[in-house]
Amino acid sequence: MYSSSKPAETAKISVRAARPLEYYRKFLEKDVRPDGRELGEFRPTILNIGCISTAEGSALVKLGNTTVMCGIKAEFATPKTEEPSNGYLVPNVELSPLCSPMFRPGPPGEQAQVLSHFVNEVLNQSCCVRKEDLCIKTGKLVWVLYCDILCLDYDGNAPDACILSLLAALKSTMLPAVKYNEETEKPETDSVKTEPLHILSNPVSSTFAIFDDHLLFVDPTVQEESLATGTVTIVTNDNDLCLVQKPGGSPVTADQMNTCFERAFSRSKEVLRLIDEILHSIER
Amino acid sequence: MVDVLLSDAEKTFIIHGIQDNLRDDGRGCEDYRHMEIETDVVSSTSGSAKVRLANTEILVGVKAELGEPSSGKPDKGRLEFFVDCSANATPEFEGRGGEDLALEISNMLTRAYDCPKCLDLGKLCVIKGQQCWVLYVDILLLECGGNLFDAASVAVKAALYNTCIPTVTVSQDEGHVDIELSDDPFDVQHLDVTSAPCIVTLSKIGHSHVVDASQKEEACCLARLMMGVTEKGTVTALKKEGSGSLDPSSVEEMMETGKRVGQALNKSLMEVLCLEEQKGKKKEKTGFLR
Amino acid sequence: MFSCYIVTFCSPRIRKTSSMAGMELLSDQGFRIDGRKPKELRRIQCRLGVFNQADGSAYIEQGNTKVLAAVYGPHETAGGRGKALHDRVLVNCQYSMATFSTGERKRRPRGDRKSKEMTMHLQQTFNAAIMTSLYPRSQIDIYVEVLQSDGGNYCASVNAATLALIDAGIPMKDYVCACSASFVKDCPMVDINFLEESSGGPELIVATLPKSSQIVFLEMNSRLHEDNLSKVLDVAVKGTKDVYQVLDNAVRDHISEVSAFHKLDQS
Amino acid sequence: MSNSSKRSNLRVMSAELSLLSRPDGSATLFQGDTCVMSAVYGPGEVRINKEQIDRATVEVIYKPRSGLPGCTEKSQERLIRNTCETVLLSSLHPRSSVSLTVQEMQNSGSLLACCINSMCLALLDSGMSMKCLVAAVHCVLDFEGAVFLDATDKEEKGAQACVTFVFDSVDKNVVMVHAVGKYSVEQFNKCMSVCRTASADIFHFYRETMTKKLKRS
Amino acid sequence: MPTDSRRIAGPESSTNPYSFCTEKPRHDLLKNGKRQDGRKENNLRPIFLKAGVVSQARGSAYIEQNETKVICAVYGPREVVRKEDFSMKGLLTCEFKFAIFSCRERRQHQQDIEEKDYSVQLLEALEPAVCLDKFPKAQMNIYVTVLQNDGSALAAAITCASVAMADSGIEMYDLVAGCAVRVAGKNLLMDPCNQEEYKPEDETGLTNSGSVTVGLMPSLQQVSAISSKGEIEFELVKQAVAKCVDVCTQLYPVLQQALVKSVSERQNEEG
Amino acid sequence: MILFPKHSMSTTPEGNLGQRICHLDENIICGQGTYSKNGFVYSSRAGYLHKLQSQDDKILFEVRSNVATTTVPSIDALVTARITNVTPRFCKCAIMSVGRTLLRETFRGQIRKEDVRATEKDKVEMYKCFRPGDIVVARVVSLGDAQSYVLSTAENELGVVIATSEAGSTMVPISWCKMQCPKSLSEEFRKVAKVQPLFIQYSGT
Repeated sequence: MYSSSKPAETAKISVRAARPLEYYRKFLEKDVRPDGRELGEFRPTILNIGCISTAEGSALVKLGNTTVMCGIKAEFATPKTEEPSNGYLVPNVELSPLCSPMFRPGPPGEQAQVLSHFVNEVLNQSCCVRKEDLCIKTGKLVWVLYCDILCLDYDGNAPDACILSLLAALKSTMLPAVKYNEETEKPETDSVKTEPLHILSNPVSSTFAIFDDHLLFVDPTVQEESLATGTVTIVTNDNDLCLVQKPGGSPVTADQMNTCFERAFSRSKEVLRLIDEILHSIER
Repeated sequence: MVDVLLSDAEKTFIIHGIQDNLRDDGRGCEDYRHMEIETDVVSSTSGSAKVRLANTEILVGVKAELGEPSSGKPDKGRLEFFVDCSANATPEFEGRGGEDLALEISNMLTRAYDCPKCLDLGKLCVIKGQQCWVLYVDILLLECGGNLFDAASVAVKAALYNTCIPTVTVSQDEGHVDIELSDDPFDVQHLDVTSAPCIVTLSKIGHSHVVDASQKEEACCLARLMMGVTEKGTVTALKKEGSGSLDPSSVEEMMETGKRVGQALNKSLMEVLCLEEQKGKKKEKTGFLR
Repeated sequence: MFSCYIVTFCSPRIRKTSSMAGMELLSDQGFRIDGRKPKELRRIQCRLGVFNQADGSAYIEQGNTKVLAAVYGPHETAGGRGKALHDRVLVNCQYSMATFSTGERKRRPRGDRKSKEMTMHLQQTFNAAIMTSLYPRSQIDIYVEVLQSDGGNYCASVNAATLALIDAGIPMKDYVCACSASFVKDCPMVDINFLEESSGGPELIVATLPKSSQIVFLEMNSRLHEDNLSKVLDVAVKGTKDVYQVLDNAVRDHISEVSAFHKLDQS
Repeated sequence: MSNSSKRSNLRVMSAELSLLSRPDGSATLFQGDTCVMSAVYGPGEVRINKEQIDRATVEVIYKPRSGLPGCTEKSQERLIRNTCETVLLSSLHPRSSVSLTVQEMQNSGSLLACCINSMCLALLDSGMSMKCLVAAVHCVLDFEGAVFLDATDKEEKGAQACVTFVFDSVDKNVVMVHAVGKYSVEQFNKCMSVCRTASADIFHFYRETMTKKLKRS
Repeated sequence: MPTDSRRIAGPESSTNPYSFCTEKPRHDLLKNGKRQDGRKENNLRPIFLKAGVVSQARGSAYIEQNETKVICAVYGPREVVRKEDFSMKGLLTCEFKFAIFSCRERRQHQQDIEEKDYSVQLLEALEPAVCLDKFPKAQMNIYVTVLQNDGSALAAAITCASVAMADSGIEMYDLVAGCAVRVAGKNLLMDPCNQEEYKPEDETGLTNSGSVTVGLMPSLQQVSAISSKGEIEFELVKQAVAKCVDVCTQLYPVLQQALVKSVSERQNEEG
Repeated sequence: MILFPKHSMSTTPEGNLGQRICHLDENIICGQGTYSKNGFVYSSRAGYLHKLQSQDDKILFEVRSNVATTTVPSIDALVTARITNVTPRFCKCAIMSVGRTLLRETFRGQIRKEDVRATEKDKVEMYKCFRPGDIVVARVVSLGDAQSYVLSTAENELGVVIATSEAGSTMVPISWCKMQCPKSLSEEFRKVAKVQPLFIQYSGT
């Protein structure tokens, strides 16, 4: 803090705001981040599954301050003629103006669109939900699962939070039992009985930020994202990789990529354990 | 809303006057301005009405079309309100400039008419769950001279009164359903609008409240209470509008006034409408040609 | 209005209605659908100064086509200095149709392609007629609202806007009068209505400055043989001159009325 | 898949520079049947709300062959833009804008790679200062784990994984990766090494194309 | 309807599975003086209210009334971008949204008419409570999202938004508490849940059927919002409003407590 | 289900929003965070009530909270801003903090040529006073127009506090109008504020 000649008046010059890059370098020299985390450390992850009862499946994820909620609504639709026994999975990410001053009201901006596409790719490529499982009557009636992911607090690393909330919500999804009446050609929904959705694999995302062209750290906050010279997102699918994305930015070596893979796989185990724990605690 | 600019002195003048039950155009606090109602003004509609309330001019056209009933009410017709603020009223409304105001008016009207007893929509059902009459009530705002909501609701009620819906006969053969409309201009059904609501807007100015505020008075008013009132005195919609707040006691007073004025308004409106209908085709059509 | 129409339901069984089928645009006796002679205009009724708040306003009925026009300005350009023109006034138009004005309900009063085109045409027409250089850096708004449409919307709009501009006291080179014409059975027809318009025949729309016989706007749709063009054009231009007579009378009546009022005021 | 379609090298590439007269640089690139046209404008004036005081603002517009751009195209656009930002020396042109339009002409596989390569050629054509060149190489993995370089659209459909790498011309490090599907780390690394080797061909192609252009003028 | 190219598109049309339920549950509003969830006519649901939940926002709050869950964030004061909105008084804007999965029926991405109507009502409920003259030339933006709607969403949103505004440190004349009541016959059901809320399509056959929502500034005893739906007898409207005013006054300590907590928490963080 | 965990109750601050503090009489002044209505003093903010004695023996009530107090630039307030654009007549800047409050979003401001320094106003050359990227401390002169606030650095203590040299390192002031780069030792012109960089603390560390 600095004070001028008149003691009553002060002007605060925050180096963090005025010179954020220098500020960060000072910390990273000592291999620690301003919020006290090590470079490979994720923020505390809090998971709440089944918090919205109007949705067929739902989950709330807090990754530090970043808060993301995923709600899954199931509806009936007629299948596409070219894939008569496939259901639909429609993921959308909403970065509403509520979650950060960066976002303005109106149609989704570039970041939201890119995120929606990312989630869509993960959902389709990982095959964690078989689209054939969503068929009620071939060629006539299938389920469409609208997976809407709503960001409530944006403090960086939305991809990881989105994928985690999506997986947790899918795992908690209970679809109402349906019978297809051949005579009336109309479905009959059971208002009480429900069936769980089969989840075949577990995609988990880990995002790394590259700082000053060489330093890699995991789970960036919003400020770290703005300072980073590049990011790498790795989505693991159990023991395989599902998606690796590095959208430009500082070049990385093959060795650095491999370090990221290792951390991503260990993160995947941590996250899956967490989901299992929470699901168990609900069942009990 | 369309604002007029007033100086503080002008505002004080109006506020003080209203305290003494004297308004700048000589009315008392519960008096409406001169209102002219004319029905059947646009021949391309099923029913229409034009209302001029001092400088406020509103034209309403009702078009009856066959459509599907809503899933929640399969055995009823539909009523759809659409408000268009014409740029003729003020350049501010050009393009999409009037949309906010238009939405506010149509929302208020939708809400006021959204109860089963206001209008018997069951009569508009043609085939349950499949075909019904949809009444598109299109409100065209042509000039703004204050108190748009009241004027719009009066015009809507008048236009609905004027609405003729052709008689339909449903015939069934070989699994096909034919709907035949009568082309006899006298073989029509009318709507019963006796219990349809009128909106009464009460503007709080100073410590008193007035009905039918002029534009100048609206500029002095921070909080308004809008009520949908039926002839019986029931309330079909209630809404506070404006950036000010109200005392619970004055809310009650305003509601009392609203009910009283609303009932009177409904009554005299029905009288006027009946009178006009009796004149029938004999009356000289004037429309905008004075 | 309630001429018999049938809605088929479930099965696409469309029964032709009786009233319009077989109707001829021009009967052998030389009468048109609405009973007019080929060179006869529809009845024009109009009034100036319908609104108090606008700087100028007018209402016109041409047969069953009814149009309201309002004029605001000249005033400061809206939307910042960027739009202002340094050497002349910006003529800003908006053409809008009431949702109930047409036979089938319109979903939107404006913003569709046709209204936008009409807006542009009006703008071009009045840019040519208003003495634009008198008010540099300002703006004049012309708003046209079609209340009921039965053909010749553009013509009625131009005529109404002319009256409104006169009511607003905006200097113009001349009245702008518009009229349409068609060509049926080797016979040019003036001031065509909606049925005649939608029959698929040629349609010629012209707006003129009647005193100097200058054409400020001309549009033609559909096919017309070159040899017949001048015939149809002549009829349409003649139509605009007739319209001018009606408008001029209305203006004179309005002015004498207003000035009588003023005299009353002064005495 | 028939053996004849198996490819361990890239499809034939051909490019035309400066086809368009309005932009400051443009390139049309064919990789097999895939064709992309890129145009660069700038450095030029920047919209005031996008102005950056220390460097040029890079804007990329990706135009699909038909229809409106959706989420997929936006995603594509961002990958191209970020790659472009990485290679451009944008701090040389503060408060200005560099705008790039990438038009998809035909997609017969390896579209993203073709987009980035054509973008790089367009930048070369415009004579803008760059840190390095970039080469994008696409490959697919089939279900037996074999790698197909520069896959066609048919091969992409039947693949286990689709991978696009972008390497820089200096250290041949990875500038951009987009890899989707189901694959192991080893497979990923194998793809990377195959693609890295193939990137040399692309850099060579750049050199040839530029030599041709400079000879002409 | 033009397709929204900025979102991942699903099938052209889809229908709610619960509209095909074989038997539709019917419930009586009141049975032996008790409501479906066991409450009495006058009882409210338990309220959980917490301020300061969104780290990126200037002020924020979250409210939970059993299954009704609303989150609100406030941003600003920020610059007014549009020249037409320039004024020496502060500008307040409000955007109300139902999350897509918040209701039994799937909601749309774009703001619909109901949400726009609620936005306006919320804005007019808060405007009288905020000292607008303290931030000339600037605007405050309020964003409200209903995460789950189990009735009385507008009332909860009013309460939540006023606490979020206070949490932002902007000066206010008073807080605003919201309360809703369902009128059915001669009964007044406070704080109705979704099944109890007035829906015009329900044929109840009652002469009085409707709902009233009131926003009140408790300390100043000023009504800042009032809205009703359905046809209600005049005397009952009066009663309903009076009752809402009463309940809002009772809610005041709950709002204050939430604020106190957030203030003292921040004190602890910094001190 | 509870989305956000509940916390235990803590002490009640005295001034809560909307709460009536006392009767208003001539000996009472409404300070920050309070307002008067209908003869009472009310609190307009959630925070801690402070009762202060003013110079003329009057009682001043203030409600203070640790949440930002001043959030918009007001006349006479000290602000820090980053220079974004320099022209011969004025420079544009983005206001980052007001008083001690850091803003989440910046406001636009401008320093006109005649407000750069107190003396020899007509000899000011803008390019020798500010460069884009500099951090300055300035005072708000007026709320300006819709575009920006008008700022002034016409005091010794006001002016550039942090600046980067062409070589890219943070410069050290060497006189009231010059700064020096520690790396390249080149000197650059600035309107330097009279404050040593030592006094600028790295807040947050």
